[in-house]
Amino acid sequence: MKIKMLTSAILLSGATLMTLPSWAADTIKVGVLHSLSGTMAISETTLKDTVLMMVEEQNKKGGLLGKQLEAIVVDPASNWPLFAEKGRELLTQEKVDVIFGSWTSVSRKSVLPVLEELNGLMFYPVQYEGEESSKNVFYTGAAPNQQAIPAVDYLMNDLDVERFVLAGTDYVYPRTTNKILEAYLKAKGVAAKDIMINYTPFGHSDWQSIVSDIKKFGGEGKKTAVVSTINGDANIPFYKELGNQGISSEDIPVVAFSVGEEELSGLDTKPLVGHLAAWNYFQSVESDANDEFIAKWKAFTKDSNRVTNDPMEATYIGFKMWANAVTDAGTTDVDAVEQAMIGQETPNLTGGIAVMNKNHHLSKPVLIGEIQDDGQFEVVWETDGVVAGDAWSDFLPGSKDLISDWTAPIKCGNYNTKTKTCSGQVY
Amino acid sequence: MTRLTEWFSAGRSSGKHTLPFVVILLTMTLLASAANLFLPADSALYVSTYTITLLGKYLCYAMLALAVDIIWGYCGILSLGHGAFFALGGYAMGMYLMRQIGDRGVYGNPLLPDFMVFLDWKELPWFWLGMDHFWFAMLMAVVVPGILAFVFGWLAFRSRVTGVYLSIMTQALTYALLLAFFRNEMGFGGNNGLTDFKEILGFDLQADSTRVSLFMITALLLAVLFVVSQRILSSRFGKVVLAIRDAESRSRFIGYRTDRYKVWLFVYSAVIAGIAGALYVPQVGIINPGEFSPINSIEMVIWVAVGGRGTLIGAIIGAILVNYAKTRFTAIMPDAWLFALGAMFVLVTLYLPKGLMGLYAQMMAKRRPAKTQESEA
Amino acid sequence: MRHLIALCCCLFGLLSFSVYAAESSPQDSLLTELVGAKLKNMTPILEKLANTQGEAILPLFRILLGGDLYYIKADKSLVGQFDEQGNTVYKDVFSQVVVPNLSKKDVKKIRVNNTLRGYLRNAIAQIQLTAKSPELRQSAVRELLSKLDKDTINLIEALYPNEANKKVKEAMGLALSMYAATSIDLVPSNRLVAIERLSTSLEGDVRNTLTKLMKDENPAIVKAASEALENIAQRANRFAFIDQLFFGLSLGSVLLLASIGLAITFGVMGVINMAHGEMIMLGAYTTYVVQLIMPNYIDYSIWVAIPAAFLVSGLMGVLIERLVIRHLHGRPLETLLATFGISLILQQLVRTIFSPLNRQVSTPSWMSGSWEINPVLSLTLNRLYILAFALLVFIALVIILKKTSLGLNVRAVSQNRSMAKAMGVKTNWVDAMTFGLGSGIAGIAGVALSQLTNVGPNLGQAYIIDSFMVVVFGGVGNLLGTLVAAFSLGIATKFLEPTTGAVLAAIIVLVFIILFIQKRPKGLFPQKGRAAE
Amino acid sequence: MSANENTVESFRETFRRDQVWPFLTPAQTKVNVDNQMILYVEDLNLSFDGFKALNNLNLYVNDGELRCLIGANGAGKTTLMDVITGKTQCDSGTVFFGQTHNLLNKDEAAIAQLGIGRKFQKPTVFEEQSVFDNLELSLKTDKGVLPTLFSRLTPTQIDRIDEVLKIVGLAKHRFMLAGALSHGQKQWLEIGMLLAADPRLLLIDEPVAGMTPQETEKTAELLTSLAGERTVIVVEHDMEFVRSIARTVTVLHQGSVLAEGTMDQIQSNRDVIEVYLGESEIAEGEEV
Repeated sequence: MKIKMLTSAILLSGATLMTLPSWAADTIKVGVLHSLSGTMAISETTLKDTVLMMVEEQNKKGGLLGKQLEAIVVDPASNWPLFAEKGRELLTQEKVDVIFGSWTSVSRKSVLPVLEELNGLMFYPVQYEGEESSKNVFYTGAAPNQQAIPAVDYLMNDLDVERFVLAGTDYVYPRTTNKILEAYLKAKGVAAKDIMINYTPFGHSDWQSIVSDIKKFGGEGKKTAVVSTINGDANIPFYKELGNQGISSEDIPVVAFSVGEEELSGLDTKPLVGHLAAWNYFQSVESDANDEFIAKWKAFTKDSNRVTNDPMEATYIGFKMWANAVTDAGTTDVDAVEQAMIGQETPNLTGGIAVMNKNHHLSKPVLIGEIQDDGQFEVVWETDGVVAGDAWSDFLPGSKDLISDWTAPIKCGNYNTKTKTCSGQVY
Repeated sequence: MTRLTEWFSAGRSSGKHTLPFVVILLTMTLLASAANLFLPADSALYVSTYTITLLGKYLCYAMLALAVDIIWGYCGILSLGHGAFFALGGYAMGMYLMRQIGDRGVYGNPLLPDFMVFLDWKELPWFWLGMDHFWFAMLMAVVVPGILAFVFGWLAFRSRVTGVYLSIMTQALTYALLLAFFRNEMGFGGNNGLTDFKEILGFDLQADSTRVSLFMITALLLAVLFVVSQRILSSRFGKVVLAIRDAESRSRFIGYRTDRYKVWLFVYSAVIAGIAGALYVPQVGIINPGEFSPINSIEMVIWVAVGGRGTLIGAIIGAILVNYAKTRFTAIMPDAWLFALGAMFVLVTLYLPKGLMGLYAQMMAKRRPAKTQESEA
Repeated sequence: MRHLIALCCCLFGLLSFSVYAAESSPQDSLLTELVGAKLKNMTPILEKLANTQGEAILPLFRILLGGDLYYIKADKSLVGQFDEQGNTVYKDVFSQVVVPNLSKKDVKKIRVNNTLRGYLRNAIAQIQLTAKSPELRQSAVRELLSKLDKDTINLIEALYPNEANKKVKEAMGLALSMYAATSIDLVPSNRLVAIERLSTSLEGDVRNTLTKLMKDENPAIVKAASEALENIAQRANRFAFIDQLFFGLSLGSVLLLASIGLAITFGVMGVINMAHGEMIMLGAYTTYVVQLIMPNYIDYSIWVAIPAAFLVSGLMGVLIERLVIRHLHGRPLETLLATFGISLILQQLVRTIFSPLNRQVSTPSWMSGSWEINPVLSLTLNRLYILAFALLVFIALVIILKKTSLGLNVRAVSQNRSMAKAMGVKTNWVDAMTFGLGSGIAGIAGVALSQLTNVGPNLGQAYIIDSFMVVVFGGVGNLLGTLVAAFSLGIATKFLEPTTGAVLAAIIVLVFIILFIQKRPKGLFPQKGRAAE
Repeated sequence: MSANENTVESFRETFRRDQVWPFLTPAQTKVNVDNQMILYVEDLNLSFDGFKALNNLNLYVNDGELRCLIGANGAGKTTLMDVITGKTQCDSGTVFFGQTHNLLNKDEAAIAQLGIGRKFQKPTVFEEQSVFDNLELSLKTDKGVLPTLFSRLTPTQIDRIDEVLKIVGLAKHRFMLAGALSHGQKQWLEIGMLLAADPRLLLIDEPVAGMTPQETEKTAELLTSLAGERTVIVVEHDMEFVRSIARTVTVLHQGSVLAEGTMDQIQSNRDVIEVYLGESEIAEGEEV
């Protein structure tokens, strides 16, 4: 009886104690909200390290506003509700000034209400499906119009592709991207029977039937390409099956939006050679900034084989811009930084300039690369200049009329240009 | 007062702890809530909203552990699919909260939730109808898990699927549901699930007072379910359930239709899991198919095993302790957590088959004879 | 026309070329151009090379197609990268002489892209029409089917009468018929004959040609084409069915491999081993390690990996049995929990040692590619081998259980433990061995699975539920049941997939099993009698 | 008009106030023993994987009789009990309890509720519960889910439990966990549980295995005292014990009845001597 009371008491008081706020206020705190365990750890750990590297570098330069930066790392363990919980912990217990975090859409959606409630600031560095613009989030990854649409343009114009297989993992990013692409292709005059859409579950490994279907679909006389939004683990078995069934990249090229250097590193790339990927950054791009970044990264990780990838560049740009915005605003206050962010320009790693637009999305170049047998990409096509990220797709009926503009007088993430109203968020 | 204690402690030996436990639980809840609402944020005793939410989550897990324990600890049915009932309850609540958003979604569509607009759906699927009424959604939160448990249990127990077979079947059940809810065609938001909730019954979900109220309601319901379960299990029904656990065929030969007992207990347990899920969702702010994953369901079992199965208090304490440890561990050493969890499974089954409560009972048993000897001397 | 010239050169000047190539002066300028060229400008250079060099340029094209063409930074001369017993060596493209003392730093790769690869393949095919090997000639003709132009046809026409090989001749005839069928200036009756001949072929290009003919102005042609298409479709459907059956069998063999070890530990010993999936994972990682140790003998690595994986997983199994499962005898639910804990520990262990990233397991060359039976039916080799392998493992296991003393002991213990003990069977030893055997076979399954899917810490998780389903569906304690269950579930899934999609197919199969078990709790082949109670 | 009337009529018929619906009437538990016979087993067949466990077995038991079943291992004694109590489905044949109750279409619980009690070879009691609870669970009560949930012990029931406790000699141990009892005490408790259920027919499988001679004697006394009011069928290997209690003995062999009669008749039956008593070692082995 007594013992039980004791345990209960210890338990509850323990729970209370663990939340004691930390006092040290002479640093600027940078929260890192990336999964370090669970299924997403593979991808997200790299981004955590990138942020840590940037923080270290910034501190060497003397920090910001005369203060040192301090990285606070938490582990949401690839568990989506935990993103909200850990986000709350970062904002209320650790009182961080900015968060770099999230990879999957669902984790961003999970933490979003917390950010808006507590007026936090987060940088989201991964390509995503768009259809969102929050005052508290800056999206430094690609929106669909910065990845998917240019890729399809390339297929149609340069490779004369007439038939499209849209293959994806069944979750929101592929769903939306394919919806947008389907509408876009139809608008470009591609017939419905020339578009094949296919969804598979996460980690799908038995691709026999689907690849055989693709083979049939592609063998009907028209040049065919696969636009793949297949996620992570499922990719290798997919490419292997393509190779085994004798489909080469010249016959049916696959252009992927989720396969990057990190995913290819250490893999048998033979079955993938010649297939394509669309990103805003490739490690193989030759520029001084990129060489410097790669060298720093290899030094930081003490691993000369480590590769860099697109979300890392997005993290890099996001961090640089935030540092500049804080300097410009002279404070880490979220509202001030948010306004200072808009219009920020910072050199990207591919030799151009990244600009933060009014809709919290970046302007970026779009590159298409062919996979080489060393796991790198050879750039085969790129846009002339930069493409501005579009939060709301012009090709979806629900969001055609929506725009995002976080400057006065609109100050709205989803402003309907027809009804002149701002739905959802009201600040 | 004596009658009250009597009512609480009816019958079984574990019953004598019921009243003190409930008192401690509710007192702590009240104190924590008051500390959050009435103390200034810089007070040393202030309990942050973050902590309240965390505690609320633990209590939901405790309720879930209660459900697992009722079926496993008392009836010997090891369900590896209780996460399914929890998630279904959660989805019912999530659907209600989703409907409450109304036209405040990003597309401003008053009829459809955002993800449906997003996927170009034209109208609300039939199973979303009625979900904008709180009472209906809450009814569904208990009825849907209940019906699923009834159908599954009725089929399984009637054809005498028992032991490990049943465990594997329940695992298959939750796995099938996981796959199904991942599908975007299902109309439950696919992988993203349901999120971005605004308010519940008109109260702002982000307000401290709402969070504290949810926490208090969870604690209160946990206490009520705990006491009711204790009562049920110490009735003759409970004795039959124990009899089924220890010698099912014997129970049949003295005239009990054991399958019916098991089905109803299973349904009761599933309903509790559903309630826990419904309370969980507004506190954590998201429900997605991940809750159906078989791993989650197995983890629930270990909470009960750690606390001590066959004692309801043990299940509750186990859930809170393990989850508290998880919160702490994953913060300090994310890699070590899985080792710790794995080791916990092995060690508890090998050395602590009755869990912490068993250990406690052993300690008490040791101390008692010592005491009597002393008094004799 | 230029192709014709090139090929005439080949035909009539074969002998002189070797001498010509060895001298290798006139094309030097072109080759140096190749070194400096941008990807876009490379096609014309290659065309010129093909025109002037004919067959002599083949080695260069082949190396370039394989992405192995490099140039030496110092003198811009071209070399090919070759792999000789694990060492990278650089050889002169034409003379095949090793250029000594070259390291990776001294050379730079000449990049290719899809456009170039497409061109190269076509060019090689054209040149190879006159190759010595009939296989090469045949594949060359088939390669050209999709891009038949006047020049190619003239060439094929010229070669056709003298072609000795029946298959090559057939393919050439097909090409000629395809061309004839589409030539509008030909008399319709000739075209009809050509279409008639096309209707016997299953080539995709033939189908496309016929589909185009459906828009012909002549109704007789359209009718003939549609009949031919119908004919082809009928035959193709038959083969598509076989194809699907093969997919099902292949999935079944994977399920069989994954569950057969479980059939022993669960079926014979009654132990629920949730760490079974991790035994498979350990086997897969063993394959990875073996390949790491012998990078130059990937083709043989599998033969080392199989026994190694059996040992690693088997020993781990014995260890688990001795340390944990032994103490939980007769408490199946507790065993389930404890082994689940072990599975978590093993996963995390692998994650700590090998990193959470997926590891690369190379496919031996003899397992890549496919066995092309006809243009619509080809069976991928890796799956074919794995199917055979699964059956082999199954048979071996049956023999072990039926014919050896270990098998006798295992069966004795599983039927009546105390009696076996009384008869002097060392039940402890038998338990450990049985568990080791089941785990070891899971390890072997891991070797096979490493050829199909990702080798990562979650590998086992993906198969555990499926394997339990197979064993329970087949009937616990019955190996034959496991075999039947694995293949029937595999085939059912694959026949459902085209109509329902992969996810729904998986759900339907799961729900079916759940319902089936309610109807027949003991599976397809139940054990009967009092002993089973 | 007439159709309407019919409807109304049938409606009235359905909702008659003086009758409850058929499915609500309590199950007919009266056992018709007008022919003095309580158990009719006819042409029973059952095979496991080709092994004929029961082979055209016929057995008739009088009301109030004490019948002993003997036979070698695998003769079908336990299997017969399994079929009677609904544990095992037979391939063909009929089993009637009294003249009206067909036991083959009932499950174990229904058969138990008809008043057939069974004791197993291996004593099975509810080990984690007290002796008193064990008996409480066995009482002849409504065993549906809801009645059990809201049931309370009546004074009569408590008296009945006390009475049974006294009969089986466990009055001192009433609050002890059943699992803590000795083997013999567990046998007694199980018999006590049968008594508490107040059955018409008791099937008792090897009641004296593992008992001391005194306990065996006591058991014999109890069983003989039970006969008359109840019908008792005992399966036993202990020939001394059988001799001490039996009036009629049935010998089973290879799934069918070999002989039936008094102990003396059986002992002089040539068939029996040939297949059973001749093989002396048989009685030693325990069935598994």
